[in-house]
Amino acid sequence: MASESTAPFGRRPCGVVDSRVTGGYRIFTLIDEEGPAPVPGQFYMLSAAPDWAGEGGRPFLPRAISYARLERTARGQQRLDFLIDEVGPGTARLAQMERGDSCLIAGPFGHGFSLPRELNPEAAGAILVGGGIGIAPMAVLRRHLIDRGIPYRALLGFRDRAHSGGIDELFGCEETRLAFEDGNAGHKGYVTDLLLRMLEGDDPAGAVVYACGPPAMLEAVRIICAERSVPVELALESPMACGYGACYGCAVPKASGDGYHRLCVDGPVLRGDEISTALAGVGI
Amino acid sequence: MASESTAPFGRRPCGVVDSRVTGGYRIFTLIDEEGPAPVPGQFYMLSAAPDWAGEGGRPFLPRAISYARLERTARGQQRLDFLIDEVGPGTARLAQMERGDSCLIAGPFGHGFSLPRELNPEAAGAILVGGGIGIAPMAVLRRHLIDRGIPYRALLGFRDRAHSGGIDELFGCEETRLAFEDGNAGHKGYVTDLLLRMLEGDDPAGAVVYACGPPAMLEAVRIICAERSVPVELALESPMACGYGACYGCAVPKASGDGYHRLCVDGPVLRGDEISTALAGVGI
Amino acid sequence: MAISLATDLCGIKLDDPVLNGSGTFDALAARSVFGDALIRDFPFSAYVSKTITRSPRAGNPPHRLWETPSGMINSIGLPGPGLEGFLERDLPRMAELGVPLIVSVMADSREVFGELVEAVAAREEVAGIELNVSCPNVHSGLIVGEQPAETEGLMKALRPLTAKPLIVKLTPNVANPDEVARGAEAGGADALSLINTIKAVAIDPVTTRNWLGAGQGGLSGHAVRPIALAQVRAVSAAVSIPTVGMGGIADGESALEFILAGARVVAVGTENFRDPRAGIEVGEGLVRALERRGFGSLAEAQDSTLS
Amino acid sequence: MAISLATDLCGIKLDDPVLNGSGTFDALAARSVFGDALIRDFPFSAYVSKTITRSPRAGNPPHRLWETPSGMINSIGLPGPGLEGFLERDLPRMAELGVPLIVSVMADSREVFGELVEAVAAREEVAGIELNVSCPNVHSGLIVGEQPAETEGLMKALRPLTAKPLIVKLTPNVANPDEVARGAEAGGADALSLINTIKAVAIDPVTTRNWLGAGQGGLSGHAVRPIALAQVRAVSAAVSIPTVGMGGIADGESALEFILAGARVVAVGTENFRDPRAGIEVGEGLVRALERRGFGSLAEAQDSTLS
Ligand SMILES: Cc1cc2nc3c(=O)[nH]c(=O)nc-3n(C[C@H](O)[C@H](O)[C@H](O)COP(=O)(O)OP(=O)(O)OC[C@H]3O[C@@H](n4cnc5c(N)ncnc54)[C@H](O)[C@@H]3O)c2cc1C
Ligand SMILES: Cc1cc2nc3c(=O)[nH]c(=O)nc-3n(C[C@H](O)[C@H](O)[C@H](O)COP(=O)(O)OP(=O)(O)OC[C@H]3O[C@@H](n4cnc5c(N)ncnc54)[C@H](O)[C@@H]3O)c2cc1C
Ligand SMILES: Cc1cc2nc3c(=O)[nH]c(=O)nc-3n(C[C@H](O)[C@H](O)[C@H](O)COP(=O)(O)O)c2cc1C
Ligand SMILES: Cc1cc2nc3c(=O)[nH]c(=O)nc-3n(C[C@H](O)[C@H](O)[C@H](O)COP(=O)(O)O)c2cc1C
Ligand code: FES
Ligand code: FES
Repeated sequence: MASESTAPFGRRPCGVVDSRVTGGYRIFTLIDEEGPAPVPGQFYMLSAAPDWAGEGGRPFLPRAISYARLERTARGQQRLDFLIDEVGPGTARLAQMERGDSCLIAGPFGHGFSLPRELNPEAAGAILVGGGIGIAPMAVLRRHLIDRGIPYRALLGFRDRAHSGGIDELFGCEETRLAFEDGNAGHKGYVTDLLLRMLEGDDPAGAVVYACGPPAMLEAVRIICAERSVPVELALESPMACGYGACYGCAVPKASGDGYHRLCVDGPVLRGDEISTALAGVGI
Repeated sequence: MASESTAPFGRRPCGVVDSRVTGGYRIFTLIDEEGPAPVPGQFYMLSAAPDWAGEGGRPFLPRAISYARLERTARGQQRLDFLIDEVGPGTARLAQMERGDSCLIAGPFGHGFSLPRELNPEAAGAILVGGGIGIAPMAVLRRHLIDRGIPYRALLGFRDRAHSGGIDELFGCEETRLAFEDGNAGHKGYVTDLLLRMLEGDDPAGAVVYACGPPAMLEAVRIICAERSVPVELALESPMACGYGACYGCAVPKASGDGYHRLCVDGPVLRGDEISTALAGVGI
Repeated sequence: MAISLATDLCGIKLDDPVLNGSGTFDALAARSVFGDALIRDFPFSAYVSKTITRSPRAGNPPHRLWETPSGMINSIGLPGPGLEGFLERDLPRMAELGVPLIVSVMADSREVFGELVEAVAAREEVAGIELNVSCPNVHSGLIVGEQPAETEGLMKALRPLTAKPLIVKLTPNVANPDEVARGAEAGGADALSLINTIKAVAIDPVTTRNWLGAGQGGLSGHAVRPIALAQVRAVSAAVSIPTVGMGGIADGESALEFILAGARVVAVGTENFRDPRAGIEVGEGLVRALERRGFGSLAEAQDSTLS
Repeated sequence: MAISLATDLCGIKLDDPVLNGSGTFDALAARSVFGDALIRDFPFSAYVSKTITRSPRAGNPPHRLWETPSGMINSIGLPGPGLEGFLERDLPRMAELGVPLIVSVMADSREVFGELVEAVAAREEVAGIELNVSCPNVHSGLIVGEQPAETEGLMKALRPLTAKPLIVKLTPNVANPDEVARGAEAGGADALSLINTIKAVAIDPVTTRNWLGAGQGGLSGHAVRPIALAQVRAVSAAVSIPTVGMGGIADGESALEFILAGARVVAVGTENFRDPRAGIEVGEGLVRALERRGFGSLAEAQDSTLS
């Protein structure tokens, strides 16, 4: 897959040209004049400017956010879309940004997804599994596959309407199946039900899975694929202070059991067989 | 003079109904539905809401601000004007507030000015000396005197145009003389030059002086009046954390030399002969 | 039905676990500023006085305050009327607050500490006494609260003087507050309160000299909360007497953090400056926080141990 | 003509007084992320490695990070390749950074500390060695950096092993950092750096358990600046060797505060996470701050004493 180019050294102000609600989420758009083109799975460290701060002294550190769409303006500038779920002071502050505001960004950072054939020479196509806000990287990967004429099927899962969004904007209806835990639309239940059904259906030998979403979903996907020895790449999350390998804070346990990946530089995309769990630090 | 009533317990949100630039300063207007009428010289503790915070973790504490004008709306609500000089993160954040925003206020706090006769039975009228942002309490006192038919003369001093404002809005031209250190308008020099000339002019026996402004100006006024045993009341400033006597942070040395006034509750208006200096903590 | 916050601190019955930090709320000044509304709606379940000394003190020269990132430095210097003035003028008016009174005292020798404790404990208005040990002992020259042995010795000397609860206010400026805590417990302390402010300085950006008149002060507010939480956890685990947790508490969530870290009750300090009703907000927020986190009662949170 | 920032630290020539805090900037990772732009524009006048141990370490289990009011807690646990891997793989690539290298080392005994110092000092790529003494000594069980005597003893043991500058990194978790500083100086330290992070804990709001995998961590960032400033002032006044000041430095103004407090040079830590070019911003801001405050040279500020 398109290899990552190095990120500009430092952070740079980008103009906010749009910000709108989509379902329970928010999408905002930045114009990145300097940055190189990111590849699917990469992320940026964002902080609204001025005053990346709030009541109670947070946010303080920049926030890691995947890009959800890349387009070029008439003048050849990069338009980057970001999909935001307001879960705390950082995402809330980013969601407050309006057209005309400025956002400091560093990146693109991290390693992106491999192509299906790179993971499985037999690969007929790709199965994309997105949960909640995790649909953002899947949307980018989907475009990438379409551009290359690689067949895909997308399975998107959400808790409920309030925790969903960007579906129509980021995904076409064709080849996309939905699961809502509250039965709001599509299958009533987990997106992993759809994945299981699909893997039962086709010949797993030709399957390749890509997933991004909440830890519990990623862990289920990891195990489902491991049991069927289906190659899978997971776009993981972890608290991050820097995003460029400086703080060693983003530890994810290696499969081997000895030591940890530094998610921001070794990931955020890792193969299922590279990690021992997708639940590191969750509820321990 | 009208005696202070007790302040509502706690802080209350007030709507910002106006904010505009005046010279180098800014005036914003709040509607205070609950608060009692303040008396000249009193102040409020203000914090913009939400997010009384900024890059670098400040502002954190509320800021003490004198009211610059009190009016009643048609519906009988109190309209409070505040005059702001942006000297740091707190005043900058307050100056950012726009119509429709909310500002948390506590107060009115502190003791206000006495009437001329209360300070000097012989008093013919009052001389008001305002410097910079210190013209705010003088503007309120001026209205108060006019309402009571007490003659006054106002002397206002500013460093330069950038550090001046509210003159036309808060003072009529009649009975008002200006001094600009840079000669921008009126007398070229210090406002205390005007005060000296005036005291030389009249019979000091009938004089009463009220002053608010930067420490150096207040100290000069204090000494000028002391030398001529002219009664003077000074509206002083000091860093304040609480404004209601809780922190003991607003110490101003007593004339007696033993101990300190708690400016927020013993002041902010104090007689010249109650303090040993108006320069406490300045440049030591 | 909302969770009840009723609890107690070494025998002192409390309507809720929210006290004030000594020196951060002058209830007498507040009453003259806010009137009887303060009494009707008193923000704390017990009132802790600012630290009293034997002789009157003027306090430190200005400046006494400096704002810092998410916090503040104070260098007040314990201004006060001295023991006599306090007992004559202040204490009777504090009794009108309608909540148990805890009087904070400080001295530079065991003898004077003893005088203060006896005189204060003798007054029936007083429910408990807090000992501010963040001060040097004139004889040893050591800061009492920095030395486990000094602290134990002081408590051994004071314990016999009263049956009323003695609460030792610990200083955070030590490597191991739990050792000092053990000393206090061994000496007979009934409870411990922490943290006091953390040594800090401020530089005047204009004069490039010390901003604070006394040259040094103490840091408090949101900024110190994670440090306070660590010390409360270490101390609470080290002793069997109850602890009063404080340091940057701003709302119900942060109050609950201190209780989970081992504090039996909490105290609100700097937040009172930002909001005179902070104590009330913290109490109401604590009920919501307990419910949100699935606690059936305050005791459940008080008894839970952090793992 | 702009003020020159050229200075030196115990013999190490520096283009400016801005270093990085150990463990807060992985220059090798940064180079692969940012490419050669990092070398062209390297943000620090000398590069301090993260702390190296004799054997490889995996570091602490997640979570390792927690954001706090104007700061953060980290609980990284010194992951690293161990001495051999560092000398073979990392050090040669660090030499390509084009600035003097200071290698930080830690061990749990004087013997192993000695091994590390000798092996590291033997490499000509290395300009100086920083000793991270915030760790227990297996024999005494004491945290070396909390004990003046332990620190002096360690330095006496290490001093003969090399002529290269030895910098002792002090822990802030003590009552009197100046006493430990005197111990380090008496033992032969060439310089002192401070502060390290301050003990702190974080509680998972959802599970109400410890958030950090290791159960405890260290606070850093803007929030600790006033505490760091106080310790830098106390330590700098107590010793005659130079100090490296750090703790929440975010810009030229805060860097100048540390220099006025007595630091000869400063280090940027947490701010690197917020801005990869923070070191450059601090250096440029320091020139403006010196001019604004009327200093004719950096030396003038370095020599000024705070009053
Ligand atoms: C590679 C990557 C890509 C990502 N992409 C996206 C994206 O596209 N869109 C998106 O919305 N999010 C994305 N995230 C997640 C987002 O970066 C985090 O959720 C971030 O922490 C949100 O910050 P916050 O302040 O809004 O919420 P936080 O307050 O950080 O809360 C988020 C979670 O962090 C924990 N938490 C709570 N308090 C604290 C605290 N004080 N310090 C640290 N952690 C705390 C809790 O578990 C909470 O649920 C991504 C993360 C990574 C690593
Ligand atoms: C009774 C009273 C009435 C007042 N009325 C008005 C008014 O009507 N209009 C108005 O504009 N102002 C008024 N002030 C002054 C205003 O409250 C202060 O200037 C306030 O500190 C401004 O906050 P800031 O954050 O904008 O500036 P700050 O950052 O607080 O700077 C203001 C001054 O405080 C000092 N300072 C700098 N940094 C810090 C720090 N970190 N912590 C503490 N002090 C610092 C410096 O000397 C600086 O010049 C009044 C003050 C008092 C006591
Ligand atoms: C202005 C001020 C004055 C204080 N005075 C005292 C005091 O007299 N006695 C005392 O034991 N602690 C005193 N303290 C410490 C507080 O009681 C409390 O321990 C500390 O501020 C931490 O809590 P906080 O972060 O909530 O303020 C004072 C704190 C402040 C900010
Ligand atoms: C993520 C992180 C890792 C750190 N690792 C080390 C380390 O390996 N060795 C060390 O001596 N200090 C280490 N420190 C402490 C810093 O070097 C510095 O002393 C401290 O963070 C205070 O500076 P700051 O507030 O600018 O970050 C670390 C700090 C952080 C935040
Ligand atoms: S986020 Fe800092 S090393 Fe990965
Ligand atoms: S400002 Fe707190 S006592 Fe005056």
